Amino acid sequence: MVDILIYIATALTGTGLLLALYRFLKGPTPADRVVAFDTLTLTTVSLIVIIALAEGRGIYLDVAVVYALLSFLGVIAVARYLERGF
Amino acid sequence: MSGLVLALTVLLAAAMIGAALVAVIGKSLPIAILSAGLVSLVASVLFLLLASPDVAMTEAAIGSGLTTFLFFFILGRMRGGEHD
Amino acid sequence: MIRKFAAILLLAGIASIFMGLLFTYEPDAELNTTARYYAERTAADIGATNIVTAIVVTYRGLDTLGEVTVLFLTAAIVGLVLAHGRRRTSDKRRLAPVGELLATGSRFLAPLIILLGVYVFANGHLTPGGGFQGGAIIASGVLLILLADPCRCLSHRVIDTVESVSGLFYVGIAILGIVLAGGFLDSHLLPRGELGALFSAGAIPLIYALIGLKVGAEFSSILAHLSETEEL
Amino acid sequence: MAQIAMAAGFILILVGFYGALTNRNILRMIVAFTVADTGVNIVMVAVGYMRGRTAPILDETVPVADALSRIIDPVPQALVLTAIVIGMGITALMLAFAYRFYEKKRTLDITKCTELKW
Repeated sequence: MVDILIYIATALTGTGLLLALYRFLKGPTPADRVVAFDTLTLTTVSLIVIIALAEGRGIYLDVAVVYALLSFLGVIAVARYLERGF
Repeated sequence: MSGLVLALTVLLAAAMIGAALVAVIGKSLPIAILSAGLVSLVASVLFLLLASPDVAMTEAAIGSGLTTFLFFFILGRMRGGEHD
Repeated sequence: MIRKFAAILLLAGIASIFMGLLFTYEPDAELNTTARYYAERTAADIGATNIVTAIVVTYRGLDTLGEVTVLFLTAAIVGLVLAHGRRRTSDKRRLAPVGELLATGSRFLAPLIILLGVYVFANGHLTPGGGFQGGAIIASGVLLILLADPCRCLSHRVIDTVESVSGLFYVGIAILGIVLAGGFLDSHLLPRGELGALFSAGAIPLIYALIGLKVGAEFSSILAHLSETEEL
Repeated sequence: MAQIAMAAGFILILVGFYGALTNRNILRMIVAFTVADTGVNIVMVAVGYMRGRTAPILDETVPVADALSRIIDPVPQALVLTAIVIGMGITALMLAFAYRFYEKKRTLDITKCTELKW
Protein backbone atom coordinates (compact mmCIF):
# COMPACT_ATOMS: atom_id res chain seq x y z
CA MET A 1 0.00 0.00 0.00
CA VAL A 2 2.70 2.44 1.02
CA ASP A 3 4.72 1.36 -2.00
CA ILE A 4 1.88 2.25 -4.35
CA LEU A 5 1.47 5.62 -2.65
CA ILE A 6 5.17 6.34 -3.07
CA TYR A 7 4.99 5.40 -6.75
CA ILE A 8 2.02 7.70 -7.31
CA ALA A 9 3.69 10.56 -5.43
CA THR A 10 6.88 10.13 -7.42
CA ALA A 11 4.97 10.11 -10.71
CA LEU A 12 3.12 13.28 -9.76
CA THR A 13 6.25 15.06 -8.57
CA GLY A 14 8.18 13.97 -11.64
CA THR A 15 5.44 15.33 -13.88
CA GLY A 16 5.56 18.59 -11.97
CA LEU A 17 9.32 18.70 -12.40
CA LEU A 18 9.03 18.15 -16.15
CA LEU A 19 6.31 20.78 -16.56
CA ALA A 20 8.25 23.39 -14.60
CA LEU A 21 11.40 22.49 -16.53
CA TYR A 22 9.54 23.00 -19.82
CA ARG A 23 8.49 26.45 -18.68
CA PHE A 24 12.04 27.19 -17.57
CA LEU A 25 13.56 26.16 -20.89
CA LYS A 26 10.93 27.87 -23.04
CA GLY A 27 9.64 30.78 -20.94
CA PRO A 28 9.62 33.90 -23.08
CA THR A 29 10.21 36.47 -20.33
CA PRO A 30 12.69 36.32 -17.43
CA ALA A 31 9.77 36.51 -14.97
CA ASP A 32 8.43 33.21 -16.34
CA ARG A 33 11.77 31.54 -15.78
CA VAL A 34 12.10 32.91 -12.24
CA VAL A 35 8.68 31.57 -11.29
CA ALA A 36 9.58 28.25 -12.90
CA PHE A 37 12.80 28.20 -10.85
CA ASP A 38 10.82 28.78 -7.66
CA THR A 39 8.43 25.96 -8.56
CA LEU A 40 11.41 23.71 -9.25
CA THR A 41 12.90 24.36 -5.81
CA LEU A 42 9.60 23.46 -4.16
CA THR A 43 9.30 20.32 -6.30
CA THR A 44 12.84 19.44 -5.29
CA VAL A 45 11.95 19.68 -1.59
CA SER A 46 9.09 17.22 -2.08
CA LEU A 47 11.36 14.92 -4.10
CA ILE A 48 13.85 14.90 -1.22
CA VAL A 49 11.07 13.95 1.21
CA ILE A 50 9.91 11.16 -1.11
CA ILE A 51 13.46 9.80 -1.37
CA ALA A 52 13.77 9.85 2.44
CA LEU A 53 10.51 7.89 2.66
CA ALA A 54 11.47 5.39 -0.04
CA GLU A 55 14.90 4.69 1.44
CA GLY A 56 13.55 4.62 4.98
CA ARG A 57 16.17 7.04 6.36
CA GLY A 58 14.62 9.79 8.45
CA ILE A 59 17.91 11.70 8.63
CA TYR A 60 17.63 12.69 4.97
CA LEU A 61 14.90 15.10 6.04
CA ASP A 62 17.52 17.54 7.35
CA VAL A 63 18.46 18.30 3.76
CA ALA A 64 14.84 19.11 2.97
CA VAL A 65 14.68 21.51 5.94
CA VAL A 66 17.78 23.35 4.72
CA TYR A 67 16.34 23.61 1.23
CA ALA A 68 12.94 24.76 2.41
CA LEU A 69 14.48 27.57 4.45
CA LEU A 70 17.06 28.72 1.90
CA SER A 71 15.42 28.18 -1.47
CA PHE A 72 13.74 31.58 -1.60
CA LEU A 73 17.07 33.42 -1.46
CA GLY A 74 17.91 32.77 -5.10
CA VAL A 75 14.52 34.06 -6.22
CA ILE A 76 14.95 37.22 -4.12
CA ALA A 77 18.35 37.73 -5.75
CA VAL A 78 16.88 37.63 -9.24
CA ALA A 79 13.93 39.77 -8.23
CA ARG A 80 16.22 42.45 -6.80
CA TYR A 81 18.34 42.30 -9.92
CA LEU A 82 15.34 42.66 -12.22
CA GLU A 83 14.02 45.71 -10.38
CA ARG A 84 17.50 47.28 -10.59
CA GLY A 85 18.17 47.00 -6.91
CA PHE A 86 21.15 45.89 -4.80
CA MET B 1 11.86 0.37 -5.34
CA SER B 2 14.93 0.04 -7.55
CA GLY B 3 12.96 0.69 -10.75
CA LEU B 4 11.65 3.89 -9.20
CA VAL B 5 15.13 5.01 -8.19
CA LEU B 6 16.46 4.23 -11.67
CA ALA B 7 13.69 6.20 -13.39
CA LEU B 8 14.27 9.12 -11.03
CA THR B 9 18.00 9.06 -11.75
CA VAL B 10 17.43 9.18 -15.51
CA LEU B 11 14.93 12.03 -15.12
CA LEU B 12 17.28 14.04 -12.91
CA ALA B 13 20.28 13.44 -15.19
CA ALA B 14 18.29 14.62 -18.22
CA ALA B 15 17.08 17.72 -16.36
CA MET B 16 20.61 18.50 -15.24
CA ILE B 17 22.10 18.21 -18.72
CA GLY B 18 19.32 20.37 -20.19
CA ALA B 19 19.91 23.06 -17.59
CA ALA B 20 23.67 22.88 -18.20
CA LEU B 21 23.17 23.39 -21.94
CA VAL B 22 21.03 26.46 -21.25
CA ALA B 23 23.69 27.73 -18.84
CA VAL B 24 26.43 27.44 -21.44
CA ILE B 25 24.85 28.34 -24.77
CA GLY B 26 21.81 30.39 -23.72
CA LYS B 27 21.46 33.92 -25.00
CA SER B 28 20.86 35.94 -21.86
CA LEU B 29 23.38 36.05 -19.00
CA PRO B 30 20.93 36.20 -16.05
CA ILE B 31 19.17 33.12 -17.41
CA ALA B 32 22.52 31.36 -17.76
CA ILE B 33 23.31 32.10 -14.10
CA LEU B 34 19.88 30.89 -13.03
CA SER B 35 20.40 27.70 -15.02
CA ALA B 36 23.72 27.10 -13.29
CA GLY B 37 21.80 27.37 -10.01
CA LEU B 38 19.33 24.84 -11.37
CA VAL B 39 22.16 22.43 -12.19
CA SER B 40 23.27 22.61 -8.54
CA LEU B 41 19.69 22.17 -7.37
CA VAL B 42 19.13 18.99 -9.37
CA ALA B 43 22.64 17.76 -8.56
CA SER B 44 21.88 17.88 -4.84
CA VAL B 45 18.88 15.58 -5.31
CA LEU B 46 21.14 13.28 -7.31
CA PHE B 47 23.66 13.31 -4.46
CA LEU B 48 20.86 12.26 -2.11
CA LEU B 49 19.97 9.39 -4.45
CA LEU B 50 23.64 8.39 -4.41
CA ALA B 51 23.28 8.04 -0.61
CA SER B 52 25.41 11.01 0.43
CA PRO B 53 23.23 13.41 2.45
CA ASP B 54 26.25 15.39 3.70
CA VAL B 55 27.25 16.34 0.17
CA ALA B 56 23.62 17.03 -0.75
CA MET B 57 23.28 19.46 2.13
CA THR B 58 26.52 21.24 1.22
CA GLU B 59 25.44 21.58 -2.38
CA ALA B 60 22.02 22.86 -1.24
CA ALA B 61 23.46 25.51 1.05
CA ILE B 62 26.43 26.58 -1.06
CA GLY B 63 25.95 25.60 -4.68
CA SER B 64 22.41 26.71 -5.30
CA GLY B 65 22.12 29.42 -2.64
CA LEU B 66 25.29 31.42 -2.14
CA THR B 67 26.89 30.95 -5.57
CA THR B 68 23.80 32.08 -7.49
CA PHE B 69 23.63 35.01 -5.18
CA LEU B 70 27.25 36.05 -5.68
CA PHE B 71 26.76 36.02 -9.45
CA PHE B 72 23.72 38.28 -9.28
CA PHE B 73 25.49 40.61 -6.86
CA ILE B 74 28.36 41.08 -9.30
CA LEU B 75 26.05 41.27 -12.31
CA GLY B 76 24.03 43.99 -10.60
CA ARG B 77 27.24 46.00 -10.21
CA MET B 78 28.15 45.71 -13.89
CA ARG B 79 25.02 46.65 -15.75
CA GLY B 80 25.72 47.02 -19.43
CA GLY B 81 28.62 44.60 -19.37
CA GLU B 82 26.49 41.54 -19.90
CA HIS B 83 26.03 42.16 -23.61
CA ASP B 84 29.68 41.81 -24.55
CA MET C 1 34.98 29.33 -36.34
CA ILE C 2 38.47 27.84 -36.06
CA ARG C 3 38.25 28.49 -32.35
CA LYS C 4 35.07 26.48 -32.05
CA PHE C 5 36.47 23.68 -34.18
CA ALA C 6 39.60 23.46 -32.03
CA ALA C 7 37.49 23.43 -28.89
CA ILE C 8 35.34 20.59 -30.22
CA LEU C 9 38.44 18.65 -31.25
CA LEU C 10 39.91 19.02 -27.75
CA LEU C 11 36.62 18.02 -26.15
CA ALA C 12 36.41 14.94 -28.38
CA GLY C 13 39.79 13.87 -27.03
CA ILE C 14 38.68 14.39 -23.42
CA ALA C 15 35.40 12.60 -24.18
CA SER C 16 37.24 9.55 -25.49
CA ILE C 17 39.21 9.37 -22.22
CA PHE C 18 35.97 9.67 -20.26
CA MET C 19 34.34 6.94 -22.37
CA GLY C 20 37.21 4.63 -21.55
CA LEU C 21 36.83 5.39 -17.86
CA LEU C 22 33.07 4.93 -17.94
CA PHE C 23 32.96 1.62 -19.81
CA THR C 24 35.72 -0.03 -17.84
CA TYR C 25 34.28 1.07 -14.49
CA GLU C 26 33.18 -1.75 -12.23
CA PRO C 27 31.64 -0.85 -8.90
CA ASP C 28 33.21 -2.49 -5.88
CA ALA C 29 31.22 -5.24 -4.25
CA GLU C 30 33.04 -4.84 -0.93
CA LEU C 31 34.37 -1.85 0.96
CA ASN C 32 38.07 -1.28 0.36
CA THR C 33 40.56 -1.48 3.21
CA THR C 34 40.44 2.17 4.24
CA ALA C 35 36.65 2.34 4.18
CA ARG C 36 36.42 -0.93 6.10
CA TYR C 37 38.69 0.47 8.79
CA TYR C 38 36.51 3.57 9.09
CA ALA C 39 33.26 1.56 9.10
CA GLU C 40 34.49 -0.85 11.77
CA ARG C 41 36.33 1.46 14.07
CA THR C 42 34.49 4.80 14.02
CA ALA C 43 31.70 3.93 16.44
CA ALA C 44 34.07 2.34 18.96
CA ASP C 45 37.02 4.70 18.62
CA ILE C 46 35.55 8.10 17.91
CA GLY C 47 31.96 7.72 19.06
CA ALA C 48 30.41 9.68 16.19
CA THR C 49 27.45 8.20 14.31
CA ASN C 50 28.16 10.20 11.16
CA ILE C 51 31.25 8.55 9.70
CA VAL C 52 31.86 11.39 7.22
CA THR C 53 32.15 13.80 10.14
CA ALA C 54 34.60 11.48 11.89
CA ILE C 55 36.75 11.42 8.74
CA VAL C 56 36.58 15.17 8.17
CA VAL C 57 37.28 16.23 11.74
CA THR C 58 39.49 13.53 13.22
CA TYR C 59 40.94 11.01 10.78
CA ARG C 60 41.81 13.69 8.24
CA GLY C 61 41.65 16.70 10.52
CA LEU C 62 44.83 18.20 9.17
CA ASP C 63 43.26 18.43 5.69
CA THR C 64 40.34 20.31 7.18
CA LEU C 65 42.70 22.74 8.91
CA GLY C 66 44.33 23.31 5.53
CA GLU C 67 40.96 23.79 3.87
CA VAL C 68 39.89 26.38 6.42
CA THR C 69 43.21 28.15 5.82
CA VAL C 70 42.60 28.17 2.06
CA LEU C 71 39.16 29.63 2.65
CA PHE C 72 40.65 32.30 4.90
CA LEU C 73 43.17 33.18 2.19
CA THR C 74 40.35 33.41 -0.36
CA ALA C 75 38.38 35.77 1.85
CA ALA C 76 41.49 37.86 2.47
CA ILE C 77 42.33 38.09 -1.25
CA VAL C 78 38.74 39.04 -2.14
CA GLY C 79 38.96 41.80 0.44
CA LEU C 80 42.32 42.93 -0.93
CA VAL C 81 41.19 42.94 -4.57
CA LEU C 82 37.96 44.78 -3.86
CA ALA C 83 39.27 47.22 -1.27
CA HIS C 84 41.74 48.66 -3.75
CA GLY C 85 40.42 51.91 -5.12
CA ARG C 86 37.22 51.97 -3.15
CA ARG C 87 35.92 55.48 -2.76
CA ARG C 88 34.24 56.58 0.41
CA THR C 89 32.60 59.67 -1.06
CA SER C 90 29.18 58.37 -2.02
CA ASP C 91 27.82 56.98 1.20
CA LYS C 92 24.21 57.03 0.18
CA ARG C 93 23.99 54.96 -2.94
CA ARG C 94 20.86 55.44 -4.95
CA LEU C 95 19.01 52.18 -4.69
CA ALA C 96 15.57 50.90 -5.36
CA PRO C 97 13.74 50.79 -2.02
CA VAL C 98 13.33 47.44 -0.35
CA GLY C 99 9.73 46.31 -0.26
CA GLU C 100 7.79 46.05 2.98
CA LEU C 101 7.49 42.30 2.53
CA LEU C 102 11.23 41.71 2.31
CA ALA C 103 12.06 44.06 5.18
CA THR C 104 9.55 42.50 7.60
CA GLY C 105 10.10 38.96 6.38
CA SER C 106 13.84 39.18 6.75
CA ARG C 107 13.52 40.47 10.31
CA PHE C 108 11.47 37.36 11.05
CA LEU C 109 13.47 34.84 9.03
CA ALA C 110 17.10 35.83 9.59
CA PRO C 111 17.23 34.68 13.26
CA LEU C 112 15.55 31.41 12.26
CA ILE C 113 18.10 30.79 9.51
CA ILE C 114 20.98 31.49 11.88
CA LEU C 115 19.39 29.15 14.44
CA LEU C 116 19.17 26.43 11.76
CA GLY C 117 22.85 26.96 11.03
CA VAL C 118 23.71 26.49 14.72
CA TYR C 119 21.54 23.34 14.81
CA VAL C 120 23.30 21.95 11.76
CA PHE C 121 26.81 22.34 13.13
CA ALA C 122 25.91 21.35 16.69
CA ASN C 123 24.48 18.06 15.39
CA GLY C 124 27.26 17.49 12.89
CA HIS C 125 28.38 14.24 14.50
CA LEU C 126 24.87 12.75 14.61
CA THR C 127 23.01 13.84 11.48
CA PRO C 128 24.09 15.00 8.02
CA GLY C 129 25.63 18.42 8.14
CA GLY C 130 28.41 19.99 10.08
CA GLY C 131 30.63 23.00 10.26
CA PHE C 132 30.85 23.81 6.58
CA GLN C 133 27.13 23.49 5.91
CA GLY C 134 26.25 25.35 9.12
CA GLY C 135 28.68 28.11 8.25
CA ALA C 136 27.17 28.48 4.79
CA ILE C 137 23.67 28.66 6.29
CA ILE C 138 24.76 31.34 8.78
CA ALA C 139 26.28 33.30 5.88
CA SER C 140 22.93 33.01 4.08
CA GLY C 141 21.26 34.56 7.12
CA VAL C 142 23.78 37.41 7.07
CA LEU C 143 23.05 37.78 3.36
CA LEU C 144 19.34 38.17 4.05
CA ILE C 145 20.11 40.95 6.54
CA LEU C 146 22.32 42.62 3.93
CA LEU C 147 19.59 42.34 1.31
CA ALA C 148 16.87 43.80 3.48
CA ASP C 149 18.93 46.85 4.29
CA PRO C 150 21.53 47.46 1.57
CA CYS C 151 22.74 50.73 3.06
CA ARG C 152 23.74 49.15 6.33
CA CYS C 153 27.46 48.53 6.56
CA LEU C 154 28.05 45.29 8.40
CA SER C 155 30.62 45.68 11.10
CA HIS C 156 33.82 44.19 9.73
CA ARG C 157 35.30 44.28 13.18
CA VAL C 158 32.75 41.81 14.58
CA ILE C 159 33.20 39.43 11.63
CA ASP C 160 36.99 39.59 11.85
CA THR C 161 36.95 39.04 15.61
CA VAL C 162 34.68 35.98 15.36
CA GLU C 163 36.87 34.64 12.58
CA SER C 164 40.19 35.05 14.35
CA VAL C 165 38.98 33.94 17.78
CA SER C 166 37.42 30.74 16.44
CA GLY C 167 40.53 30.06 14.35
CA LEU C 168 42.77 30.53 17.38
CA PHE C 169 40.65 28.23 19.51
CA TYR C 170 40.63 25.63 16.74
CA VAL C 171 44.42 25.54 16.58
CA GLY C 172 44.57 25.70 20.38
CA ILE C 173 42.39 22.61 20.74
CA ALA C 174 44.48 20.89 18.09
CA ILE C 175 47.68 21.57 20.08
CA LEU C 176 46.00 20.56 23.35
CA GLY C 177 45.41 17.23 21.65
CA ILE C 178 49.17 16.69 21.50
CA VAL C 179 49.53 17.40 25.23
CA LEU C 180 46.47 15.66 26.66
CA ALA C 181 45.55 13.01 24.08
CA GLY C 182 47.04 11.00 21.26
CA GLY C 183 48.20 13.69 18.87
CA PHE C 184 47.47 16.79 16.83
CA LEU C 185 43.68 17.27 16.45
CA ASP C 186 42.90 14.11 18.40
CA SER C 187 39.28 14.15 19.55
CA HIS C 188 39.83 12.11 22.70
CA LEU C 189 40.44 15.32 24.60
CA LEU C 190 36.96 15.07 26.09
CA PRO C 191 35.20 11.87 27.22
CA ARG C 192 33.73 9.83 24.37
CA GLY C 193 30.28 9.65 25.89
CA GLU C 194 27.33 7.57 24.81
CA LEU C 195 26.93 6.81 21.12
CA GLY C 196 24.20 9.03 19.68
CA ALA C 197 24.01 11.62 22.46
CA LEU C 198 24.45 15.32 21.73
CA PHE C 199 27.50 15.63 23.97
CA SER C 200 29.48 12.70 22.71
CA ALA C 201 32.29 11.90 20.30
CA GLY C 202 34.93 13.69 22.34
CA ALA C 203 35.95 17.09 21.04
CA ILE C 204 34.21 16.74 17.65
CA PRO C 205 31.16 18.95 18.45
CA LEU C 206 33.46 21.65 19.82
CA ILE C 207 35.82 21.55 16.84
CA TYR C 208 32.96 21.49 14.34
CA ALA C 209 31.25 24.42 16.07
CA LEU C 210 34.48 26.42 15.81
CA ILE C 211 34.86 25.45 12.14
CA GLY C 212 31.24 26.49 11.56
CA LEU C 213 31.77 29.90 13.14
CA LYS C 214 34.99 30.40 11.19
CA VAL C 215 33.53 29.37 7.83
CA GLY C 216 30.41 31.47 8.46
CA ALA C 217 32.55 34.51 9.29
CA GLU C 218 34.70 33.97 6.18
CA PHE C 219 31.72 33.69 3.83
CA SER C 220 30.10 36.69 5.52
CA SER C 221 33.23 38.72 5.03
CA ILE C 222 33.31 37.82 1.30
CA LEU C 223 29.65 38.86 0.99
CA ALA C 224 30.15 42.08 2.94
CA HIS C 225 33.15 43.04 0.78
CA LEU C 226 31.18 42.37 -2.38
CA SER C 227 28.17 44.32 -1.17
CA GLU C 228 30.31 47.37 -0.41
CA THR C 229 31.53 47.64 -3.99
CA GLU C 230 30.13 50.44 -6.06
CA GLU C 231 28.02 50.22 -9.13
CA LEU C 232 30.12 50.75 -12.22
CA MET D 1 22.53 3.71 -11.49
CA ALA D 2 26.02 4.82 -10.52
CA GLN D 3 26.95 4.55 -14.19
CA ILE D 4 24.10 6.84 -15.24
CA ALA D 5 25.09 9.43 -12.66
CA MET D 6 28.71 9.12 -13.70
CA ALA D 7 27.84 9.59 -17.37
CA ALA D 8 25.79 12.66 -16.47
CA GLY D 9 28.77 14.02 -14.52
CA PHE D 10 31.12 13.45 -17.48
CA ILE D 11 28.68 15.19 -19.83
CA LEU D 12 28.47 18.13 -17.43
CA ILE D 13 32.27 18.39 -17.39
CA LEU D 14 32.34 18.41 -21.20
CA VAL D 15 29.56 20.99 -21.46
CA GLY D 16 31.31 23.19 -18.93
CA PHE D 17 34.65 22.95 -20.76
CA TYR D 18 32.94 23.75 -24.05
CA GLY D 19 31.40 26.86 -22.53
CA ALA D 20 34.66 27.97 -20.96
CA LEU D 21 36.53 27.52 -24.24
CA THR D 22 34.09 29.15 -26.65
CA ASN D 23 32.59 32.03 -24.68
CA ARG D 24 34.33 35.38 -24.62
CA ASN D 25 32.41 36.97 -21.75
CA ILE D 26 34.25 36.44 -18.46
CA LEU D 27 31.08 35.95 -16.42
CA ARG D 28 29.91 33.28 -18.85
CA MET D 29 33.24 31.50 -18.51
CA ILE D 30 32.86 31.53 -14.72
CA VAL D 31 29.34 30.09 -15.01
CA ALA D 32 30.70 27.33 -17.26
CA PHE D 33 33.42 26.61 -14.69
CA THR D 34 30.84 26.15 -11.93
CA VAL D 35 28.94 23.71 -14.17
CA ALA D 36 32.12 21.69 -14.76
CA ASP D 37 32.82 21.82 -11.01
CA THR D 38 29.42 20.27 -10.26
CA GLY D 39 30.14 17.57 -12.85
CA VAL D 40 33.44 16.64 -11.19
CA ASN D 41 31.71 16.37 -7.83
CA ILE D 42 29.01 14.09 -9.23
CA VAL D 43 31.60 11.77 -10.77
CA MET D 44 33.51 11.55 -7.50
CA VAL D 45 30.40 10.75 -5.46
CA ALA D 46 29.25 8.20 -8.05
CA VAL D 47 32.58 6.36 -7.74
CA GLY D 48 31.89 5.81 -4.04
CA TYR D 49 28.36 4.51 -4.54
CA MET D 50 27.61 0.84 -4.10
CA ARG D 51 24.46 -0.91 -5.14
CA GLY D 52 21.93 -1.66 -2.42
CA ARG D 53 23.78 0.17 0.32
CA THR D 54 22.92 3.33 2.22
CA ALA D 55 24.48 6.48 3.66
CA PRO D 56 27.39 6.14 6.14
CA ILE D 57 25.42 7.42 9.11
CA LEU D 58 24.65 5.00 11.91
CA ASP D 59 21.22 5.08 13.51
CA GLU D 60 18.44 2.63 14.31
CA THR D 61 18.09 1.52 10.68
CA VAL D 62 21.85 0.92 10.36
CA PRO D 63 23.12 -0.46 13.68
CA VAL D 64 26.83 -0.53 14.43
CA ALA D 65 27.02 -4.32 14.10
CA ASP D 66 26.16 -4.53 10.40
CA ALA D 67 27.66 -1.21 9.37
CA LEU D 68 30.26 -3.08 7.34
CA SER D 69 27.70 -4.62 5.03
CA ARG D 70 25.24 -1.73 4.84
CA ILE D 71 27.14 1.52 4.27
CA ILE D 72 28.88 2.94 1.21
CA ASP D 73 32.42 4.26 1.01
CA PRO D 74 32.59 7.48 3.10
CA VAL D 75 35.96 8.74 1.83
CA PRO D 76 34.80 10.24 -1.53
CA GLN D 77 32.03 12.06 0.31
CA ALA D 78 34.51 13.69 2.67
CA LEU D 79 36.62 14.74 -0.32
CA VAL D 80 33.65 16.20 -2.21
CA LEU D 81 32.56 18.12 0.89
CA THR D 82 35.93 19.86 0.78
CA ALA D 83 35.75 20.38 -2.97
CA ILE D 84 32.37 22.12 -2.90
CA VAL D 85 33.40 24.60 -0.19
CA ILE D 86 36.67 25.42 -1.93
CA GLY D 87 34.82 25.68 -5.27
CA MET D 88 32.60 28.39 -3.80
CA GLY D 89 35.69 30.26 -2.56
CA ILE D 90 37.29 30.04 -6.00
CA THR D 91 34.11 31.30 -7.65
CA ALA D 92 34.06 34.30 -5.31
CA LEU D 93 37.70 34.99 -6.14
CA MET D 94 37.09 34.80 -9.90
CA LEU D 95 34.12 37.13 -9.56
CA ALA D 96 36.19 39.65 -7.61
CA PHE D 97 38.83 39.63 -10.36
CA ALA D 98 36.09 40.00 -13.00
CA TYR D 99 34.84 43.05 -11.13
CA ARG D 100 38.30 44.61 -11.15
CA PHE D 101 38.69 43.80 -14.84
CA TYR D 102 35.41 45.54 -15.61
CA GLU D 103 36.43 48.50 -13.48
CA LYS D 104 39.58 48.96 -15.57
CA LYS D 105 38.35 48.09 -19.06
CA ARG D 106 34.60 48.80 -18.90
CA THR D 107 33.98 45.59 -20.77
CA LEU D 108 33.71 41.91 -19.97
CA ASP D 109 35.04 40.73 -23.33
CA ILE D 110 38.21 38.72 -22.78
CA THR D 111 39.51 39.46 -26.30
CA LYS D 112 39.82 43.15 -25.38
CA CYS D 113 42.54 42.25 -22.93
CA THR D 114 45.58 42.64 -25.17
CA GLU D 115 48.39 43.95 -22.96
CA LEU D 116 50.39 40.75 -23.03
CA LYS D 117 49.67 39.97 -26.67
CA TRP D 118 52.31 40.42 -29.35
